[in-house]
Amino acid sequence: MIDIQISDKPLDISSCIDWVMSPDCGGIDVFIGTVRNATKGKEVTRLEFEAYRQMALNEMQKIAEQALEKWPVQKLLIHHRTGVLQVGEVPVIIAVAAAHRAAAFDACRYTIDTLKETVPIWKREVFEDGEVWVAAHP
Amino acid sequence: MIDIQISDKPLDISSCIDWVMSPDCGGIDVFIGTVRNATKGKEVTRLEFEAYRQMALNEMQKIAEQALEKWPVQKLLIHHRTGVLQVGEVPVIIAVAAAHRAAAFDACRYTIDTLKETVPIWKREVFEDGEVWVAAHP
Amino acid sequence: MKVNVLAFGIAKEIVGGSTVEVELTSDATVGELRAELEEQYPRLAKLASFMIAVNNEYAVADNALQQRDEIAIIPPVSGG
Amino acid sequence: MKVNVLAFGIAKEIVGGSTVEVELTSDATVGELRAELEEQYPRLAKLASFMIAVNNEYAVADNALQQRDEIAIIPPVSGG
Repeated sequence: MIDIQISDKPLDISSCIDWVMSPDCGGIDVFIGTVRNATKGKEVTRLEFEAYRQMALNEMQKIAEQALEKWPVQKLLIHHRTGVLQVGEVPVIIAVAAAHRAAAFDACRYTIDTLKETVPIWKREVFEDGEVWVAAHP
Repeated sequence: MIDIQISDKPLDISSCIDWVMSPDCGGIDVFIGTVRNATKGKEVTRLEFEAYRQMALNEMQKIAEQALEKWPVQKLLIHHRTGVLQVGEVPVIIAVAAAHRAAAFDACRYTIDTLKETVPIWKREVFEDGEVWVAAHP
Repeated sequence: MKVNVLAFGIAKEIVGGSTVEVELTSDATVGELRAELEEQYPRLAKLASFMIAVNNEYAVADNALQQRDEIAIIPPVSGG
Repeated sequence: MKVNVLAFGIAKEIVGGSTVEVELTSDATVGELRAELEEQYPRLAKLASFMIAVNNEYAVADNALQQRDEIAIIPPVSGG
């Protein structure tokens, strides 16, 4: 089972974990991205996330389906936040439940690694003295 | 920072995640063990966990310290439950926060893998028609 | 033909809006669109990379474009 | 000397209690304790493995034992 969401409201970690928990699973791996207070030593004021919404949902669905093909995983959830986030807030939650932990770890890590490469979502870091679209320039 | 606990009360996933979250971390990996309803196709009624308490705390502390030496990780938490657990309950939570996700994943996986090899805690699976200490026999 | 191209992230700033109209030949490909965009907006060529998506899928240079396609400029992604 | 040995998990069932008293020579090692335990409780030798812990640390066969040490039989662990 797969649950993919993009939301401009705060993500709810507990309800994500509740969704993946099931009596035939023994291991759950959860990745939670959080907004750091600094990048390369420079203080971050806030982050802004923009998504190409329908394509981003499609690409996340593809990643989830690939993960379910590659590993024996029962449930995989991806929730991504958009809009303005303050330091400490959560842009992304990935939760994976499997009968055995190795599959949960592998699938969770694959999902976040691939999401960061292919899903059309963009992050702008805002500093005291300016802002930058992350990864835009070489 | 390290937080190690053994408790005979239900573990609180949210408070574990809250404890590791910090503004200088960008990635949190959480492993949650849950009691499966079956082992090798046989229905499990409940699990019972017994710990050699002080030694188990010491061994978990060692693992956490090793993980903090091996990877750039800010916070690592291990909470382990003892006593009688029903299907779906949580015997173990490991939560790791790091500036970057790779370290969080590596340290979390190392911690659960090593915990299962070295920490003196024992699990008895109870079935309809008997019970077995897991891993006791070849 | 004229196509409307969606722009996101830094591409929105470079083209000066969330869509940009581009004039192409009627049998134009994704590669020709890229070339046209880079000519009109040289800052696009200075990005680490950019992709074109057609109907919500990443497209390659050979892909033909139709006027009614949903076309988008995808600058380097940075979600998660 | 007589030492009290803690037993956990399946070892508790094998020795019939959470501690067992074992009579050893005064300069006995962990290896000698293991041999004595296996002789008195042959089911211990049939486990996948078992370790001896001394003062909350895994011990090896050469380690000498003192009467006041906290000694424990550690059958195969299965936490997590």
